[in-house]
Amino acid sequence: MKKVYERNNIAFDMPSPYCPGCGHGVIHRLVIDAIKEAGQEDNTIFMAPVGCSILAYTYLDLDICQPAHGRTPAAATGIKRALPDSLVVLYQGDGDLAAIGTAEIIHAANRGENITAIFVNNAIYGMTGGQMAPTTLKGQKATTCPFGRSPEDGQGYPIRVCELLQSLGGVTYAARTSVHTAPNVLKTKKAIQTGIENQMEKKGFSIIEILSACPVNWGLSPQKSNEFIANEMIGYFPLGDFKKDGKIIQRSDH
Amino acid sequence: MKKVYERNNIAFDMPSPYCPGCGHGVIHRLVIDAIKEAGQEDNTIFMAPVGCSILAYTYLDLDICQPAHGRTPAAATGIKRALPDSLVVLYQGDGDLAAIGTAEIIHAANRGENITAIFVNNAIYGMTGGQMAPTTLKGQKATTCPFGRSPEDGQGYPIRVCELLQSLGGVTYAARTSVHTAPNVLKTKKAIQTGIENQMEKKGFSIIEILSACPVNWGLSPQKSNEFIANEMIGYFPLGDFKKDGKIIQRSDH
Amino acid sequence: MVKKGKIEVRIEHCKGCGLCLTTCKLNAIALSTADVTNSSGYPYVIMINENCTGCTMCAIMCPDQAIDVYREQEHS
Amino acid sequence: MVKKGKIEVRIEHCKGCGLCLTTCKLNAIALSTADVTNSSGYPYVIMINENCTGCTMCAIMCPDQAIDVYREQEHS
Amino acid sequence: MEHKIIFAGFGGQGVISMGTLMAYAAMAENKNVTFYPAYGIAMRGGTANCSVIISDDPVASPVIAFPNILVVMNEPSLDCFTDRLQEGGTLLANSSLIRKKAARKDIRSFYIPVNDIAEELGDSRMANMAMVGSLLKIMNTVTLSTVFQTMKKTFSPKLLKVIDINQEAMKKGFHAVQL
Amino acid sequence: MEHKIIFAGFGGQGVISMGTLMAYAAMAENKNVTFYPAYGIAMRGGTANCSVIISDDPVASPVIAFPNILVVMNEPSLDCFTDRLQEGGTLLANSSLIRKKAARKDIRSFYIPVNDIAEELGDSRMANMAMVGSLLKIMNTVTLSTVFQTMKKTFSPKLLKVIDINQEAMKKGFHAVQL
Amino acid sequence: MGEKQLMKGNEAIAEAAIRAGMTCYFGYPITPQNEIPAYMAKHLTIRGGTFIQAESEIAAINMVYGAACTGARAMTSSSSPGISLKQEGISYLVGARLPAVIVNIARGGPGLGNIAPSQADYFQAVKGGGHGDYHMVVYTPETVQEAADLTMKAFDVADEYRNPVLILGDAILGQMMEPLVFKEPSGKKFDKSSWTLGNRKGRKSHLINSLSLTEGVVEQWNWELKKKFDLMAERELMVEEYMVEDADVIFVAYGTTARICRSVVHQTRKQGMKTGLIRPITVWPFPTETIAGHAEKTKHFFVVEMSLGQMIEDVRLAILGNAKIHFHGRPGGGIPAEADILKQLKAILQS
Amino acid sequence: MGEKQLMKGNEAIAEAAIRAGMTCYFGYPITPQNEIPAYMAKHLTIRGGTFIQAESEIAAINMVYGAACTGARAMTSSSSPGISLKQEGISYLVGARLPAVIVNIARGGPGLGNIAPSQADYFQAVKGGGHGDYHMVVYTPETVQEAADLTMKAFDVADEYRNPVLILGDAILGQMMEPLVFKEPSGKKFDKSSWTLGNRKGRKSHLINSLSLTEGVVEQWNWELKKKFDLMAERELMVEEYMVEDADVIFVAYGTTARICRSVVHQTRKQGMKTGLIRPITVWPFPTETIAGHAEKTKHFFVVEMSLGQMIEDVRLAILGNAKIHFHGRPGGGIPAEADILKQLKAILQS
Ligand SMILES: Cc1ncc(C[n+]2csc(CCOP(=O)(O)OP(=O)(O)O)c2C)c(N)n1
Ligand SMILES: Cc1ncc(C[n+]2csc(CCOP(=O)(O)OP(=O)(O)O)c2C)c(N)n1
Ligand code: SF4
Ligand code: SF4
Ligand code: SF4
Ligand code: SF4
Ligand code: SF4
Ligand code: SF4
Ligand SMILES: [Mg+2]
Ligand SMILES: [Mg+2]
Repeated sequence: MKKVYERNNIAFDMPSPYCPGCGHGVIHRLVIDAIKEAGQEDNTIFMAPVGCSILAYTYLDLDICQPAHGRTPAAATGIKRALPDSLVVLYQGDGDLAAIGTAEIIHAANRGENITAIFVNNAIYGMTGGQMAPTTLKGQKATTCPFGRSPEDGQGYPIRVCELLQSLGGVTYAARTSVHTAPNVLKTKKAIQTGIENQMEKKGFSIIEILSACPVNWGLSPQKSNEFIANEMIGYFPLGDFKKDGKIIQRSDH
Repeated sequence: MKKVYERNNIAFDMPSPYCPGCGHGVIHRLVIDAIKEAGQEDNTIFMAPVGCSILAYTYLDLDICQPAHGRTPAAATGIKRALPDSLVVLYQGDGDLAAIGTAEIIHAANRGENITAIFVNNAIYGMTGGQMAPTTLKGQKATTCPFGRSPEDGQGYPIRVCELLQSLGGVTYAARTSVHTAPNVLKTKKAIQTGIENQMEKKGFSIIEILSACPVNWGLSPQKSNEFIANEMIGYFPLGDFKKDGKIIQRSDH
Repeated sequence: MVKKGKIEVRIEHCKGCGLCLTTCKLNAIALSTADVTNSSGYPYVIMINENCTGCTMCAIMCPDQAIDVYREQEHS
Repeated sequence: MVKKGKIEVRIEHCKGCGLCLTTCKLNAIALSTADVTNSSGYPYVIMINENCTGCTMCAIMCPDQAIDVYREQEHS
Repeated sequence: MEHKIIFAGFGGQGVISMGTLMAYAAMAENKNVTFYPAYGIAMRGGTANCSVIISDDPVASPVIAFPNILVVMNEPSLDCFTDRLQEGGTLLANSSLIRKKAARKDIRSFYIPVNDIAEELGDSRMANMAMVGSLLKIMNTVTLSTVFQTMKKTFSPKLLKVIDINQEAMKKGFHAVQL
Repeated sequence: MEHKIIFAGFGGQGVISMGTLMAYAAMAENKNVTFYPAYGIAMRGGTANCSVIISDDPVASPVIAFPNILVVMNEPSLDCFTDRLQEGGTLLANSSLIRKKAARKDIRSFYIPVNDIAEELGDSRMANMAMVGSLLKIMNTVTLSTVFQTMKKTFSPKLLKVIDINQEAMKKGFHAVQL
Repeated sequence: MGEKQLMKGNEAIAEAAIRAGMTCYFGYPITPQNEIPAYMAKHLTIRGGTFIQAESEIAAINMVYGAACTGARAMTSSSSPGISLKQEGISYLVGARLPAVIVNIARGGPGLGNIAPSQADYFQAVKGGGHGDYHMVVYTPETVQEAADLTMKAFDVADEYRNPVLILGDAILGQMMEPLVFKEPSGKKFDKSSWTLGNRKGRKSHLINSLSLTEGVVEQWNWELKKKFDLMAERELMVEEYMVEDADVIFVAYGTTARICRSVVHQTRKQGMKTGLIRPITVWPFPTETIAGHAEKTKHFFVVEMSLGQMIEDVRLAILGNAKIHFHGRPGGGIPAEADILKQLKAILQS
Repeated sequence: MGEKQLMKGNEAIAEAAIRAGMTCYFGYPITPQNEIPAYMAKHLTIRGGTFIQAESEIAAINMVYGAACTGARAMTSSSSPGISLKQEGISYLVGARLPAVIVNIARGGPGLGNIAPSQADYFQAVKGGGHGDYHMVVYTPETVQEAADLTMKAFDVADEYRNPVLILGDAILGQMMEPLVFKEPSGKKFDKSSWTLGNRKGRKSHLINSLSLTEGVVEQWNWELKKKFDLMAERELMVEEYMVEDADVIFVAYGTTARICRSVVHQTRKQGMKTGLIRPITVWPFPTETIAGHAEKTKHFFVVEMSLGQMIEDVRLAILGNAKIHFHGRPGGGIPAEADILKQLKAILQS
């Protein structure tokens, strides 16, 4: 029999450094698959955030830069401006990108920095042990919203990042996908590939928001976590393209 | 003859602390008129930004809080949560609100903080002597874009703040007005009144973006400056309501 | 019938920006010449005829609250 | 004709999350019991029958790249 | 008297509860006591551990470099921590899940099949309580009755309902050890 | 020798150009020199001022608390700065726009109608250059010809076209002062 | 007197703050202090106060700034990188004369470092990590009990001087559980009506601000601040002297390292070595005189820090060459081992 | 040798940086350093470099972080409040061992303060405003000429040690025009290929990072950093001694206040008073030994700062009680007047 699926050797020979069933593992693989297929292993600079995926460096055999919490888009800007022909891939969590790093992602997007942002929306702060994220759903519990997030009580609405960024001139591509089922994993890969192609074609800023499970901090099994994505998250965070080649594709409003 | 227009004595008996023809002066007056008409002089906390209008305290006889550059929405949040029945009026410039303070305004808006933000968009950093602002128009010159702002060269697109904020759940009202002619001044006043009424009715976050002249740093006479607003700014920054009572009214896209 | 009006300018508050002038449809006001200034060195606004109707537009436009407006009242 | 396939699991890489199981329409795989674990203490995936077609779905879903998939090839 | 105890095992084996229970009980007996958990990313996924110091003197650092008592609930923990046990220290190992023996000869070792004890009571989650029982017997510093009282005070309402079986497990663990 | 000069006037009167020109010329004569502008919000709107120190010794602070020469181009500047002039210091005032005289008796005062001089040349914007001419005469440290050379070097192409009238104004200002 | 409880340092600080009347807490998650915001989210909100998980540390400190303007007792907490981000805000609090309590449960640095305990933020805390001339009282609790006690005190001191106060702990203090008994808060009342914003009702308008472009004004403010700092320095010093009277070697250490040194003192005293401990409880103001007072009769001072040596500079400034100073430090999250200290101590005593 | 030019300090720094091969500048406007970004916007871009007006100071320092990862010479500049905001980023640069040049044209604080010159960011600069154990070489130019020279040097030193370097000036240095002549840059080449990111081509992957959760790793990094700091301290000290040999009173001052003191020395020497000046050109490393070396024969040291007194602590640490230390300071943007210093000096000499 022929090997029809084999591990991507951009990853070191070890399991992912994440908890069992964590979406980061799948997404890491999709990113390195896309990089490999584009033949960019030796030209990629992977920007790790501060979040669980800070551990990417233990797993991925890529040049990696690890900047301060939330500031990855700024550091990526510095890198890309200095090395315009490198492939710069940002990888950020929802706390990193949509809370502390709000200004940095918006302005990098608005400048149309020619980079590709992978935004892992797991609706929680994984690394710090389960605090409310900007994307935590209404009613969802976390250590800092122990009674369930309540926008009406001033805890904020779950932020839809693609919708927020789509109005900015520098954004060429914005899409939301998920990795809760195999078909969605494949769609996510497509989206990541589009983001990377855009960069290679110097089209500007691409962002792929990916709904992803954090079984440990959701207090759910991996399977139940993926069901949570299907049943709860997608309703609020619709999947699909939001902007493509600089054109608005869909919206969702409050 | 009867006095049909008299100065608002919330302002001290002096000219505004701004340059001749500066929009801040007019807008200050509109804000205090709205406060006075709502009978809230003794209940208002005016949040001054870091920008030319930091000098508001020399002019306005109100309780005033002056926080760090860009952080006015955060400080206002602290105040409003501690004193929910006070009238908290933010006043921010485009550098303050849309550059350094991007995260703070977005999250205050998203939390639906029950405050009223007056956003003075003069497409320039006034106080620091004419640097490029997030809202500086394409081709417009400033000390830090001496050859004219060029989004294509990575200097960023002029940010449309109302359009950016309108997708957020906590925003009840977002409108853009201008003070370049008397009728527009009157419309601006209406919008400010709406913003203040919203707050008194506890409807959440309101923002009134006001196109305003900076003759000194634009290098134009006051009259020419107002013509610049009419001929150049409004085309890119369309006037009108963007969100009202939590409903999207209009959009403008890239 | 068009009402009569007038304005009072706080000369020391006026910065001579001229924005009020642009609003006065009746050309009732003008700026003093460059050598006639207030103590800050600014030319200031003066009424140049009797055209004023007290429409308040100039005051609405003034960034420095330098103008008060008066208008004849109807006799009731 | 349905092709035959098989998977190889890197036992030491498997964390027993069970996500691969959810994708296998043919129920070709299962987790080891709690007392049969790898050296990190995780149960791991095993093939439990011959149903596998080498569709790769399980591997696509695995967060830990623990699965390689093989498939019978058409003879050309 | 100073006991420096490290508890270690799988997440889900109740290792933190063992530690806090011991700390509470020691407090009730007016000992100086500190409890120090593993925290942050170390808490995530598979394993868990915590450190408890019970002493007559004020405790210096609550972080234990070299424990004199080591309680391990599974094999990876045995592998990970045994080297750090002080010479002459005491090892308590859950022999239900740990098939091998510690290689060191300079320590006292007790192998207690606490999962089996717990299953005898019909609830394998009681393994940790059985282990606490064994520990109490070996330490001989905090009494079983103090621990029982502590449980009453500190257990949540939900747990209080099953306090009897907890105590039963503890007693069994206590008696399982022959000194 | 140390000249501490403050130049002050309206924005638009070319006060900063006067200061920089003097500083450049002094540099050309190998003096120690510093130029210090008003900056930030103080530059905005109406007024402008700058400080120039020309000295044989290295200059301490470029900020002048008490000038020994004060050049004022309009009345508000006279009002604002005259008190700070050192005893025995020199005042140069633009008498075209300043109608009053300084009250102080412990200073040397020169009233030069530089706007009138400039208008004679048909360009009131030359008032500042006329004032520089007067200043050169009074200071007697930097020569007119050095300044002329400096202008050639430092003027932008646009300004170079009108260099003659600038120099004319300067000469007129120079000769307008009788020592 | 309350009941004895077993609590984490982080939780003790949170509970003490609530008992001290803090009504507004703003924070952003960071290990090893996450129990503070989590506690607030649960307990402060139930008890009627305001908890906000801010979008960042910068937003949090500025929310504190705002709440403090109204007279509310406000607090934020973080750990090293997050505290660095708050430096502008802290400087503003001082400049605007606003009371607030800031907690730093420090971790290994520089950069992202790790989440192990550290004392390498000492300089930042006492010399001023932010810009401009300023000082804050900095408390360095040694036990969970003291963490609770000093937290309560911190609010009084902040209000008394209209100045921020810093509580400087480390991962050990924050994560460790120890028995404690909550004391009654002082109950001191502070009349803030002369400066707070809101509810104006006829009085003159109030201004909270740290800017003036009028020459000399900011300088004048600074001279007034200096008077206040001098007063704080004079009145707020806290220091413990432990077995120092006859000591041949005096340890100087605070917080976690003081615990370790105290234990070494215990052990060595039993062996007949004359050791003692000076423990600054406030590191600003620093017990310069206390230390100086011993520098005549005691020949050796032994500074122990979880850093490359920061407080040692203040010890040097106190001793001014009048005794020998020895140092044991571990940076980047390392914890000094009693055994290593002991070894070094013996070498000193033999020399 | 170049031509003599008249330039603002800010512009001189900008031009010197470009000549030194800096290709990436990132900044955010703030008075009194706005001429630096403005100069870059015009001249750096024309000369092929990258100028970005960042959305904030925090973004700017992190852009520097990124650019430095690629081996590019990168720089940012700001003034006091903006520098406070960069503290986390600075700590990261050190932690990740990245070279960069940071310029602080300081202004009056605390808080927003004013835009007048100040030296009250001394502690922040030399003791570390950010978290964790770290040091940077801190240059304090006195003239526009020196500002240009030290800026060029700063890039070499940053590259040599893979560490950020700070240039600490004040509003006077930034705004003042003075004659200067640009020197040739050193032309030193630094091989960065062993650690920079990008253009991998077959080599092992590189990592720029300051985190490790493995026990002991961050501590180990810190010990290595310490070695580097020690080396920097040993080799990078710069200090000027001016007329100190026979001095009865030695001034200690840097930057703008050194200019003022130098002038006082001039005047007083003419009047027969024996005064001198020690001028630290680097304030970290601090010329401790230089000062200590004079503390035997000179009885009086006179520290002048535009602050409430910060460098004076380092002077005290140098002198260790062996001479009298006098102080004249003006905080919040006040500039010491020669006359006031003179008066105080005379009182000292008469005592
Ligand atoms: C300045 C700063 N603030 C806070 C932290 C603590 N911190 C580490 S990761 C993280 C957020 C993690 O959440 P997210 O970005 O959603 O990533 P995830 O772990 O969920 O993938 C936080 C707040 C930090 N390291 N630095
Ligand atoms: C942290 C910080 N960064 C920068 C500055 C300098 N600064 C003062 S006002 C200002 C922006 C002014 O522009 P804008 O907000 O548009 O207000 P305007 O003056 O145009 O009304 C800046 C950058 C500062 N004071 N603090
Ligand atoms: S904590 Fe959550 S996000 Fe982090 S590795 Fe574990 S499952 Fe993944
Ligand atoms: S600089 Fe511009 S914004 Fe500022 S006061 Fe002057 S005109 Fe107004
Ligand atoms: S009130 Fe109306 S008519 Fe009268 S001067 Fe003003 S604008 Fe003209
Ligand atoms: S608008 Fe006001 S300030 Fe301007 S010229 Fe008219 S009266 Fe004067
Ligand atoms: S390859 Fe397909 S059929 Fe085979 S085990 Fe995996 S999912 Fe099942
Ligand atoms: S998905 Fe991967 S890690 Fe999870 S059980 Fe299957 S093989 Fe193991
Ligand atoms: Mg997350
Ligand atoms: Mg603006």
